[in-house]
Amino acid sequence: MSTSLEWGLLAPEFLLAGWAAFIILIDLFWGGLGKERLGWLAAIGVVAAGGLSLIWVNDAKQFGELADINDYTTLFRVLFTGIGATICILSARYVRDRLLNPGEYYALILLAIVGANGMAAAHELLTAYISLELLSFSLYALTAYAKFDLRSNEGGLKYMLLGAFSSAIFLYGIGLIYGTTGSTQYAVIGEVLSGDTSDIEWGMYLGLALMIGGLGFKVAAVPFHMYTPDAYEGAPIPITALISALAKAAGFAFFLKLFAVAFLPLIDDWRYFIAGLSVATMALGNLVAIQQRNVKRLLAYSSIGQVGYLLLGIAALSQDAASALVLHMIGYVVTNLAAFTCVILYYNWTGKEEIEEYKGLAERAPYVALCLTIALFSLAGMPLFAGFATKFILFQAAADQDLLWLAAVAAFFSFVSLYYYLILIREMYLGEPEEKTRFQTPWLEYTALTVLIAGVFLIGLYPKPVFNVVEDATATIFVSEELESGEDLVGVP
Amino acid sequence: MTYEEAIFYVIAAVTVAGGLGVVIARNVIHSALFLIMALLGVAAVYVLLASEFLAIVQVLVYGGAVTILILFAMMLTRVRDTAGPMDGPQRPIAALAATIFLGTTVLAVTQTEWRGNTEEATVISIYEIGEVLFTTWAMPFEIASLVLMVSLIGAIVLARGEEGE
Amino acid sequence: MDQAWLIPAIPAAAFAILLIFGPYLPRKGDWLAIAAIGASFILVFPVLADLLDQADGTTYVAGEKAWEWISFDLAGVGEKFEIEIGFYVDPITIVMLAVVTLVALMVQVYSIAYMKGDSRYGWYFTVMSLFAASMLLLVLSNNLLLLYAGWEAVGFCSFLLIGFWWEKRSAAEAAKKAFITTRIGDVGLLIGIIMLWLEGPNTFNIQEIITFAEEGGYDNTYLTGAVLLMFMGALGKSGQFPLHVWLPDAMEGPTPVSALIHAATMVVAGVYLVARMLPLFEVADPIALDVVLVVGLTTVMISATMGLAATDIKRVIAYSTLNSLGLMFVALGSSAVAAAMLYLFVHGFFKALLFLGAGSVIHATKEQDMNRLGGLAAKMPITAAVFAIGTLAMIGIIPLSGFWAKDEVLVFAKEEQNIIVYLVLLSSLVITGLYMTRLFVRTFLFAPREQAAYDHAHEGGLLITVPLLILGLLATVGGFVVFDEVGEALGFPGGFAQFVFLNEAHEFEFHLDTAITSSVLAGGGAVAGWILWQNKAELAARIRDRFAPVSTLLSNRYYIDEIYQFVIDRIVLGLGSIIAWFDRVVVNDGGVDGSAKLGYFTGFEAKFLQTGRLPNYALAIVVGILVLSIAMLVTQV
Amino acid sequence: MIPIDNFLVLSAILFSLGMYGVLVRRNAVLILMSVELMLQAVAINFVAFAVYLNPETFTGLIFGIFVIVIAAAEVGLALAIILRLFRNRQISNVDEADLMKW
Repeated sequence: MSTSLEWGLLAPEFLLAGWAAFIILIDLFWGGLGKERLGWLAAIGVVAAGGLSLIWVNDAKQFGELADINDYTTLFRVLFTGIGATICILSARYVRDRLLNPGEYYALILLAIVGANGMAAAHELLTAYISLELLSFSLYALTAYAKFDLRSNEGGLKYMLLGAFSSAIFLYGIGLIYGTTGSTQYAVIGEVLSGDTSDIEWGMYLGLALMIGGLGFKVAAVPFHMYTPDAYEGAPIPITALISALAKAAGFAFFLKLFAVAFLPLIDDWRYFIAGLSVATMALGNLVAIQQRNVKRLLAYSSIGQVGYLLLGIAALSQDAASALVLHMIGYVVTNLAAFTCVILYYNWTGKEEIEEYKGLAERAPYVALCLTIALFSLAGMPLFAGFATKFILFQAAADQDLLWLAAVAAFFSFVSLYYYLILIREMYLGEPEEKTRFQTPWLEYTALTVLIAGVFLIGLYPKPVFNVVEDATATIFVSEELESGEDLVGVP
Repeated sequence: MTYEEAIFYVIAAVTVAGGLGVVIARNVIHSALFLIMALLGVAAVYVLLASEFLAIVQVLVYGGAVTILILFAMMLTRVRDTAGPMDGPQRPIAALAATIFLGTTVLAVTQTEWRGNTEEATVISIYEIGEVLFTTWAMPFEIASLVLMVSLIGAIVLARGEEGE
Repeated sequence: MDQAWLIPAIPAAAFAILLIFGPYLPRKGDWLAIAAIGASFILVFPVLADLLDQADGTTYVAGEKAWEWISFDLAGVGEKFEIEIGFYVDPITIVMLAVVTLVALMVQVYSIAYMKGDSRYGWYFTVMSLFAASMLLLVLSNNLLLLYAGWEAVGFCSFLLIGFWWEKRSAAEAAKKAFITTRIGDVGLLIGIIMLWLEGPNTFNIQEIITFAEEGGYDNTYLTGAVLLMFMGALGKSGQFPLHVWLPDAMEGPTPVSALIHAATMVVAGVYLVARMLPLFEVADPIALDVVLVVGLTTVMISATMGLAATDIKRVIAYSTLNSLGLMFVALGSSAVAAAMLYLFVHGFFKALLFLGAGSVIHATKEQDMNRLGGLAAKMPITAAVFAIGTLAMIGIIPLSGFWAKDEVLVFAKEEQNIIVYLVLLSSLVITGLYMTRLFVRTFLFAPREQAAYDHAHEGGLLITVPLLILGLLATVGGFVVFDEVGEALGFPGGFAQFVFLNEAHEFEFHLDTAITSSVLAGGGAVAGWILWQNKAELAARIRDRFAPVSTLLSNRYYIDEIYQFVIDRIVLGLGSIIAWFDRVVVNDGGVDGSAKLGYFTGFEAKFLQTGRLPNYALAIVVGILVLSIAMLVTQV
Repeated sequence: MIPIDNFLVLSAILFSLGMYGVLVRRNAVLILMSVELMLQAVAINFVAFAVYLNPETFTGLIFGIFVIVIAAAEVGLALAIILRLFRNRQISNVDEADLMKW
């Protein structure tokens, strides 16, 4: 039992946590630094943590019996730190103009990344759960962070109480799975479940259903999504971007690893339920989005729609589908961050976030309008952009697993999604602006935006290098399964 | 029925009564007191489960700190002055849903043939708990400390009064 | 042939430069766009020469070159998943390349004068370059995915160009309509492509898929489904019934755009796709080709009749485009690739000519309603002359190019299909004669109906007349390639038919009886048109009043747009709002509060009060959990 | 001596009561208390599994401790948010907090 632990493996997390404390102290004792530079300072720490995690590229280590440090973890560490750094940079002006307590704000973002890293690294339910709560708690606090904004209070309240409620359900599910399989280690659960389970099937299936529900809440699958639009609308916009990128990506990193290692033997039992959730999520997200009038709510529903596509990858779980899912997630994260960057820029300029208030953006800030258009087309899955390439690979992986009907439904809804994105694009290009003056150019944000848009095109036009990285990463979760259970589970029908 | 079972049923009855009180009491302060009752009942259940350590934690953390916090919050938000009924309009559906959930869960846990000794609780010494908590489970332990920190930061930032408020 | 990739690459590079540096270039960079398309046009010749050089007697060897683009292992399948960037050149490609580059060059030169002074002059040439690059990519692609990418990109350019004057509400709406209508077809195309890939030889390469299908690799019903889905894409892009509604509205774009995109090139992409994939249609159940035929015939008839009622000159030409496209699909439905490609070839010239001629009129008079024009021949003799050539070619009068091409289609229809198809086609000839003559007569002859427009009229400059004259020449002589001698003289061993037919020996046939029948009917239509609409068109007015319901039906375009609008309003948006309503009312309120407070739902305000509430959200979660758990326990235990 | 099923059924009852409370209560603090009840039920489950079925590794017991820790942290943060809402709007009933809907 008493294993000596290699704490060095968690260096990026320690760096992030330490940097969080450092930021709070700097804010406390060096007021002259300025709120804006604090954000850039936080971003530096996040980037450093991301760089540090590159030490373990192509490595496969374990931290005790709790976490893996392998390519999968490294990929997600880099992704999460990338998201975090972008959000810190985008927050700088927003926080300066509109929020109090900047030090704590950035500290919470940094701690949220620690939680997300833990979720991707863990191969054991307790660690994963605590990390999940660390991420969620940070997001609850951040959602309510605009203390004097009534919508922020309300969004935070709904998010927090429903999050706690769904956590309880999730924990009950974990309890049942632990009781039936005797372990919280993914690999051991997988091993037990691949044997004879007829005596424990009642508890096992109930536990599985409750866990799907709890995870469904974290990634905002219908019908567990109800908090999403309100939390998105209420939160400060950079935090909305953080929820939509980090919470979803971390949720899926956890979801994917758990289901690929622990629950793969039962795939035939849960596949159609996940597929059902996927259809409901795509349908509701995309159709209700048509009715929205607020950009944040529009993006909330559109992200619900995207969750539907990602769930499709879980329903078709195999190594290809896992790679396709992770690739689509990376594409989605990059695209979504690009879209949010534009929304944040516009909000910083004008304080407006209704769709009709975007009229004439193309005249006042053509570059932002162009980038937002590209991002929205990518979300709708138009060729040339990331959304098409990744969706294509994802649908193909689903079709490969005899889920052609599901891929067809997904293709249909991605067509529907074009409709509401066009509404926003039409406002930007066809609307008459109230004033004609150009906005001033914030260079740092424009640089970040350009990098993100370049990423959209890179993934859209030449996804091969990214795909290779993703494939190496997902191979680790499937290979470890193979070694430990001693049987070939890859390509289970 | 052995005397142990008898004790269990008494404790269970107290716990369930407390829980029921929390969700149906018409006075919020009563609800809070019922919560304390339920929490102490759960502490007693831990004793029956041969986990005295948890029972102590339960009484200290919950029976003490958490309930006091909740009572404070009730005072500050003047819950007793709130007009209107305590329960929302979806009571019938909520009752139905909770009953269905209860039925499903009870059916599932009784139908499952649990693997292992289902008759006797094993005593686990506090030394062992302490040891694994800081060795095997060190990572969740560290992360849990961060969770507490987040909660602390969040609570301070949000609850603190600002100038001009 | 290895330089073929340069043909789309040059306009693409021009597009990139124009997009970034366009505003800083002298003359907004129009010269760059034109030079790029000119270079592409010139490059077609070495490619053609290579193809001819490699010909073995009269058998052509298609050239192919590809680079690996995406490649990864599929662990589940144990195969390699590869997507290539590859180019494929065969005679069909060459025909398309020639039409696209030549017409694009003419149109862009013409545009310098036509678009002069427009506030978005530079943007126009930028998008035109992108369009040229995408269209050429579509044509040259050796695999379905790349083809699909080009396919979507041309649709996107079409969207941008139809909505070029986006300040005009009708233009913005037309752009949206075109985009969405064609996207409906595109979804089918994409699903069709995926289906072909899924059961196919693990490649998107068109030739390999065709070989695989010919060896019986696909299940017959499955293949039929796949090709019909692909045909949906062609249907949308080529504006065939029932997805034709966007094309007449697309005339909101600048006229040179209509000439290039909505007459000569993009809209024939559907024809090209079917021609390219025809072997699959032939392997599949015969019903696939029948569908192509029936769709083509339907389009021919409805577009011809709608053309009779339209008064906007561009719309009339748009209907004639639909008419011609339908004719090409009839040819394809009879497996007559050569006839279809020939028609496509000459159609590109005379239809671009008609549009540019119309553009010349619009440019000069600022008027495009034929009821306000007339008598322009006196003031614009060159335009009138070339327009007459275009009109006669469209009607199919010997010896203009349209005659030869249409005749081929007729011969095939007569030989391969039953008599009804033939008769329908013949009757469409009469109607074509009628409405094309009406267009010409009402625009150019007799007394002007609106003096202001007439006074304003003048012949455009050289930039306008020279492209018109070149196209007029091509529209006159283009049809002569049907004669093997002409083909051989131009350097195609065995003639043009041999060339297009690739390795299947076939010749263009000339049946005297068909030719005479069609000439008589088309000429009769034209003469009847002349009689009906001459002078003040009293005769036509009388007939119109006599058959008022028919005329109303036609001028309302068979109410198809209205039906679609109804369907969209009621079904698509309705479905969206039903689900939104379900989310709000049933999940949030109805299921929740319904039993307790039914009375609350009477008012709109009540609905407002009862949403956004946390307990209802929690109930949704609980219901989800319950359904999930119970369903899982019931089905699995 | 006491079969494990007794504890599991007790836990299920507490959990369902908590769920009922979340669904019906209007006051945010009371909803929070109901969630606490659910977490108690979860902890009983974990501890029962640990000491009956799996005393060698007793992961469940550790899990139970962490559940209590998380629950305490949750109360702290949630009460702060509730307090903030009350100070800004003088409401503590969740169904009155419906600025955002549709």
